[in-house]
Amino acid sequence: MTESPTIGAVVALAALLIGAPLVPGLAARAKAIATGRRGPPVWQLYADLWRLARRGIVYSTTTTWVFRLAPPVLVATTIAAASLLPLDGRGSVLRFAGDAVGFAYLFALGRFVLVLAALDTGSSFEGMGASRDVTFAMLVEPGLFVALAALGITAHDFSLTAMLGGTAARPAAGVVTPALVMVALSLFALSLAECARVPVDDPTTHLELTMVHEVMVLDHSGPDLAMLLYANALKLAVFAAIIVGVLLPVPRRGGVMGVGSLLAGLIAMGIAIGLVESAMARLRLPKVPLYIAGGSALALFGLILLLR
Amino acid sequence: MLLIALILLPALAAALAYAAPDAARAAILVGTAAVHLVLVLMTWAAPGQQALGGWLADDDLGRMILTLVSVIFLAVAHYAVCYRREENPRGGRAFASCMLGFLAAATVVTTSHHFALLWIGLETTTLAVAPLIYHRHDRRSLEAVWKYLVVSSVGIAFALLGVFLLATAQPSGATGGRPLVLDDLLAHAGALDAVWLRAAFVFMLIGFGTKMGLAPLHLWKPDTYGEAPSLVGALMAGALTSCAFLGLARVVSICYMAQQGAFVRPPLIGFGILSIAIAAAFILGQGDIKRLLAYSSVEHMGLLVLGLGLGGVGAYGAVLHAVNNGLAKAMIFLVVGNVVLATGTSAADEIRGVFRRLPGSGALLVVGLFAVTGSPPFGMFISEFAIINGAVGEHHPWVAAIVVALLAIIFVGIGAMILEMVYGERAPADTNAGGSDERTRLVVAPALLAVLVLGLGVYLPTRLIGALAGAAATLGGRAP
Amino acid sequence: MTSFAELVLFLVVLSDFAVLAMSRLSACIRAIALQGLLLGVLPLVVHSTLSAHAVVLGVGTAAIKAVILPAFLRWAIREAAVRREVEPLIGYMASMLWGAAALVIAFAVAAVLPLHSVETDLLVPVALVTVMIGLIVLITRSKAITQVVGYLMMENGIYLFGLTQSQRVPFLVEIGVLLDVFVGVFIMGIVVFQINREFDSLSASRLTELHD
Amino acid sequence: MTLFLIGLALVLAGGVSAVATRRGDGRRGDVLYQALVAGGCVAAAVDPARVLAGRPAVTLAVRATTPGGDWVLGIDALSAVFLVAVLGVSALCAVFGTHDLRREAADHHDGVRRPTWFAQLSFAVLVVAIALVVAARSVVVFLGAWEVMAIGSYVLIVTHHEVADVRRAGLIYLVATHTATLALFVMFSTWQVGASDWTFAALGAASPSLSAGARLAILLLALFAFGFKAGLVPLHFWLPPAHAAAPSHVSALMSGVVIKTGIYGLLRVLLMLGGAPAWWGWLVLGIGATSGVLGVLWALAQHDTKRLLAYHSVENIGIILMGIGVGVLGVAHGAPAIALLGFAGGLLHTVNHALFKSLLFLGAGAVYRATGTRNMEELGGLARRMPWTWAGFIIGAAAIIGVPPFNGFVSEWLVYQGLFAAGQSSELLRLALLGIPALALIGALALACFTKVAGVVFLGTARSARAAGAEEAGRGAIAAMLLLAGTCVVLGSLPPLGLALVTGAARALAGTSVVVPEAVVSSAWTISLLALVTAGLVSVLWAVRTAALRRRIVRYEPTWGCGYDAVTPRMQYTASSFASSILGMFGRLSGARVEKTALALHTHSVDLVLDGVALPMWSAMHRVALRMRALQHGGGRLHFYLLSILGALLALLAYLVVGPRP
Repeated sequence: MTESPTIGAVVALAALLIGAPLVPGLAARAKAIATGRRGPPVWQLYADLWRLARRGIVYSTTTTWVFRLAPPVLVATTIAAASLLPLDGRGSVLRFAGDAVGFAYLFALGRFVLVLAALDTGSSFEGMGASRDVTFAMLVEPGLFVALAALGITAHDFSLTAMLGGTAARPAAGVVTPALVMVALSLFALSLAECARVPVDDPTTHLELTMVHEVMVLDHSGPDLAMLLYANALKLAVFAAIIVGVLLPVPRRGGVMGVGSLLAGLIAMGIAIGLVESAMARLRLPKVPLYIAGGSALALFGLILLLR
Repeated sequence: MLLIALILLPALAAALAYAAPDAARAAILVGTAAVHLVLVLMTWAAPGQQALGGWLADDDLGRMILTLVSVIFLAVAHYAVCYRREENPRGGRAFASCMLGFLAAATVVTTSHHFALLWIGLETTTLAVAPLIYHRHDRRSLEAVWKYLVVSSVGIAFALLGVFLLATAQPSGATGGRPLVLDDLLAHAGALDAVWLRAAFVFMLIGFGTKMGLAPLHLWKPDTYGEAPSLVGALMAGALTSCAFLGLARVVSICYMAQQGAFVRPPLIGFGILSIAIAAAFILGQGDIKRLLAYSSVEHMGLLVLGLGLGGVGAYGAVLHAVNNGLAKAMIFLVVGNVVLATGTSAADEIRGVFRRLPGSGALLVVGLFAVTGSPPFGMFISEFAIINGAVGEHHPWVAAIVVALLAIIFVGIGAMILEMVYGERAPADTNAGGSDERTRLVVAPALLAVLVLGLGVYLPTRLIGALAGAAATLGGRAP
Repeated sequence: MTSFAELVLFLVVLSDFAVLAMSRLSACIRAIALQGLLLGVLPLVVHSTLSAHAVVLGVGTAAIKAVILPAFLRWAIREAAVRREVEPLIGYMASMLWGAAALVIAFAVAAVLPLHSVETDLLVPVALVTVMIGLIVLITRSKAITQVVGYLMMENGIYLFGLTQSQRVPFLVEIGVLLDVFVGVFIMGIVVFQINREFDSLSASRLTELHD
Repeated sequence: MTLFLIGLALVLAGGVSAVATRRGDGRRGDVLYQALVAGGCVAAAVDPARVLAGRPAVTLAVRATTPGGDWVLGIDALSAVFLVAVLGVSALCAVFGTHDLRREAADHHDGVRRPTWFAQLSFAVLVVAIALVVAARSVVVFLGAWEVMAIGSYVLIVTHHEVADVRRAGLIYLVATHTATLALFVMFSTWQVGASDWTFAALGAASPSLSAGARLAILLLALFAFGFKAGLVPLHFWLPPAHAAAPSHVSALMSGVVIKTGIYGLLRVLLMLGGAPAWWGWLVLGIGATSGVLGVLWALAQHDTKRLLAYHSVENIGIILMGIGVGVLGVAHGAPAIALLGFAGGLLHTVNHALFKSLLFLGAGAVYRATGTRNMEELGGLARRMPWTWAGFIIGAAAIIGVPPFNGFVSEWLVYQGLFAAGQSSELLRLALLGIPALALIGALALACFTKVAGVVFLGTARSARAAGAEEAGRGAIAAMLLLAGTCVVLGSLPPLGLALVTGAARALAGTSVVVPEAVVSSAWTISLLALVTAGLVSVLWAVRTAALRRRIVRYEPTWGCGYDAVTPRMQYTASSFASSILGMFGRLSGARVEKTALALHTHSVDLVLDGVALPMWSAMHRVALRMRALQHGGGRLHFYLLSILGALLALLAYLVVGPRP
């Protein structure tokens, strides 16, 4: 059977789960400072989650069990995806050959249930959000797989632990080649699209017609909404962990230094997102496919560099 | 002795039927047919008989075609008896005697090993069938008969010329053996004068080709089959064309024995492909069901001649195809006869919902479609597969490709018409709504033929396989 | 001996072209009767020895082809009240051209087919010409009766071929007579079914109702 | 082998019993029919199961009376995989079919009293024919069963033959299969030239001595004929109309099993030929990717549930072909490990697709039976009224997308691994890596398509009175659907079971020297662990959620319409609006045609190959034939007939003079 996950891996996973809400908080804070405002406290999202968790719920009369099941499934799949990553740099909680495919398709399961929940309400706004989310997902998936394939080629193994873990058989241990930088950049761009951050979708907007992800969760309230917000934050943290795994020059041997580098990664991701949000406004809807295609092209270019 | 009985029985019955009162005529017809079939099966029991000093003989190919003719004749006779009860006949007297005359003539053709005798038999079949075509005594059938007679007489004349040329090709005296007798011709094939033999083949190909309805000599066929009553169409498409094919096969076997294969193969293959191509062109968008079957008959004559020309497994396929084609054509003509009798028209777009109205005939029509187009469970599949096998085996892959493409087009043409007729609601035009006005008696004959066609796809009696291999050997082929 | 045979054969070819050129129906029938007579004479001439069989053959042929069939034709014309002139489809000049072409083809083919058993080498080409011109008459004439004449000429051509083998194959030529049965049937058909009046004119071209 | 034949005999007996009991009231006859057919299928499945469990292959030779050697039947690893799928799906479709026909006969809302015995008899014949095709080991039996399968399917497709479209779809189907059969004629002929007789063993023995040209011809003809049957692009045009026209249990059988005989044919030819050249592998991989992407794209453009599912069959056939392509490339480049992954992925996806596609078709059939329409724009809100059908459909949808806890994921995971392993090798094979983004795109588009179907048909509010009045399907129908759904979940959560199912056949194809690498087997167990973990997390979170809500007030209000409260069902996102953003990106390639008028907007889908190529080509052939006929026939004049004889005579005389003189 599979070898038992190391303690370090479990601790790292716990750290990720706890630290995840920091990332949106940091992003909001960084954006505020960059635009000369004080901005909300970094731990704002924790407060929101705690408030929502103690609220009642309003269910639409047209919804069925799918609507109620969506939030738990979304959070569960994101956690399961996180469990596949070598968070502390040495080993992951769960590992199997080709688990990059599992990672991507777990996100697909989450998206599938979320979109169905949106359509379940029968409202035209949620339908619009669902349609847009599915369209952008269709563009992100190929790009994501190209990036994972590129990482796989460097690590000669299609499992995430080999790709991102310290033991990655990089040309010179830890040396970051230009191809890997390009892959990291494309992963960052795709994660912004995947987690509905600024260039693709603006989490703070109130105009439903412009929303993508936010309008899908319009009808959720109380603990359900809390779970959805937490899942989104967790997805951001997962992508941050991946980018850390790709970019960190020094080979990580797990232990305190591993978890430390993970938390540093989360902070860096939050700040980076904040800076991007302050620098760019949300793209017009027809422009978004070009943006995502650009991100995928970066990954493809990296892959070709590696294949040569 | 058996062979002479086979010929005299129908001839005498024909005379008797002409004289006999109306009621007895039906009994004579079916009775003679049955007895004839029994006699033919007896020849299977004791093969290789001779009569009239070798002029009448029994060989594999001849016996198979004779059995085919006898079976078809019995089915058509039974069908004719029931059919005439439905439609009030005028001048039935000539009908029965002509049919029996046809049977006698066809027996002569299949059993004779003397070319002149074979020619006489073929001419008699033409004359015997003419009154049958003119059965409806109206203007259109007169035109059909006139065209049929003129074209056939020209064909028969050329066939006779071919016989004369064959006689010239045969050296006289000991080296040549008895003049114009098939066995001697085959035995002394080496001694034949090659040039005259080739000329004889040319004229006989034209003569027998016209009788078979090979393109471009086929133009009389759609008019004749279109106008003749369906059961006469069945008789002609099933039996008459097979007899003409037998004549051609005899000449081709002599040519192969005389090593004239290089001269003989190209025209046979050329005529074969041309026939299938022209049939395909005329089946597309055809309006009349009987004319469609005529073109289907042209297509299958093309396949027969193609198989003959290819040699190898193709020859084996051609012989088996002659048997399958005869049965399948007879069956589908009789079924179309039912449909035309019930709906009163043979224009395809006025016939709808046959399944609803004539369930038995509808089912048989669909079976006929798949049988005639050579779909696997039916006998035609094995013979067509053997012919294509022969084409590829004898290094003609392009011939196989062209033939398969044309067969696909033909399948679409026939399928579109028949399936459109069979399915769907009743056409509003036909008056007698209500239950199916199927006459079960009329379905018996085609159903038996259908069982035979399906049977040949699944089970070939060992004697028949032996006869097929023997016939293929004479035609320069081999069993797969 | 052979020169006389060649003379007769020449006359036969002449009669072929006569039928092509004639515009009046009765003239055509006279020409075909002449041809029949010529054919009757030929068996006596073509083979060196004069056998009883050849005599019977000659007399029989002459009787049928020169006397009986032409009479039958004339009776049919009276019976079916046929108008007298021949209506060719492609004009007399064109028919003659076709005839000439047939002559050339016949001699080309005959060159390939050497015949040893009979002295004169003219017999095969003449037979071929007669057959082809008969077919041409059958094709280009629109009147049913003229088509029968054309068919008779084809028969004569085949009969000529038969002569070459008459010694060796006993009753070969006699089979040729069976072709006349067709002729009889045609004539009876014309008279009984009034092919003329049925299609309100004798020309067979009216039979165009059956086509796709 | 005898048990297999007894089983088939039982199935046939079921068909005959349906005919025998057609007079009485349906109940007794139906029970007997279902028992015999289902029992027959189970009995017949015992032999294949034994072969899968490792027993050696069995064959049975019958002394044939038709030319071309014995009739041979056999079950080896490859046949066993297909037989298990065929017989399983057939049994369940028979059960569903009986209930569906019974309900149709009961309310026969289309006003035509149709005897059910004919459909049941031809269904039984069809099942036996499919089983014989997969078990045939000689050409005559194979082609015979192949055409009986084609005719059986045709007869079932045109059950509702009073509708003109159904007849047209039937004819297109029949033409497609018959052309495939004729192509098989030529293929087997070229193959049989060197062989002693027409049995597969003889063909296999003759294949090494085949000339290069013959081998090329066989490979191309096999790809054309079996591709036509499997429905790969561009030979797929017959599939959507046929599956939409057929009764639902028949289209479930056809989509799940009958098109798989095409895949089986390809693999059998590969096995007998002993491998194919690399270019053929690239061709299959390329066609697979194109079929996958275009199939799912065209599915998005459909409004008819069954046409949508039919196009999805084209997509899944594409995925299977990608697996087979990787397998062939692996063998050609001498890398059996890669070949094993590719073939295992392709075979497992064939079995998985047979399961979830028939489940989805039965679901669509139940919806059609309940509402009387297949047009998605008129449905909606059925989840509430048909909970069991909805449960089956949602599991089928999740499985076809390939998300983890279901069987679709396992086979796509194997194909991904095959593609990646190919990508790692040094030579040209690395280009196979580009298959990964293609497969990802297919997966994402499938997600979009099935969220559309599930959302528009089952969720939201009913868009028409018919949808509002729908009742749940019958007990038997639900049982069949849930059994299929259960198998999908079991195969999904226990991947080693699926892997074991196809290893025998995959090793036969990839070269028996190679064995399934230990890493892959242990990974299969880890995937089931992952499924367990995910399920555990969901239940934990569900418990947390219900605990949090225990003391809270839960209110039920109409959906929030951003302040606008007169929301009508028409305002919901419809099928065309949901897919319009994706289809817009692909432009005309998507086959969606939009007609805008001042008052209304109408979208309809066009099949690029059928309406673009096949039908115009056919009518062009018609015109050419008509023109040639008028020119050639001379209007029925006798003179022309005789002139043609003279022409033929002159041609032959010329040939006599100048022709060869042997």
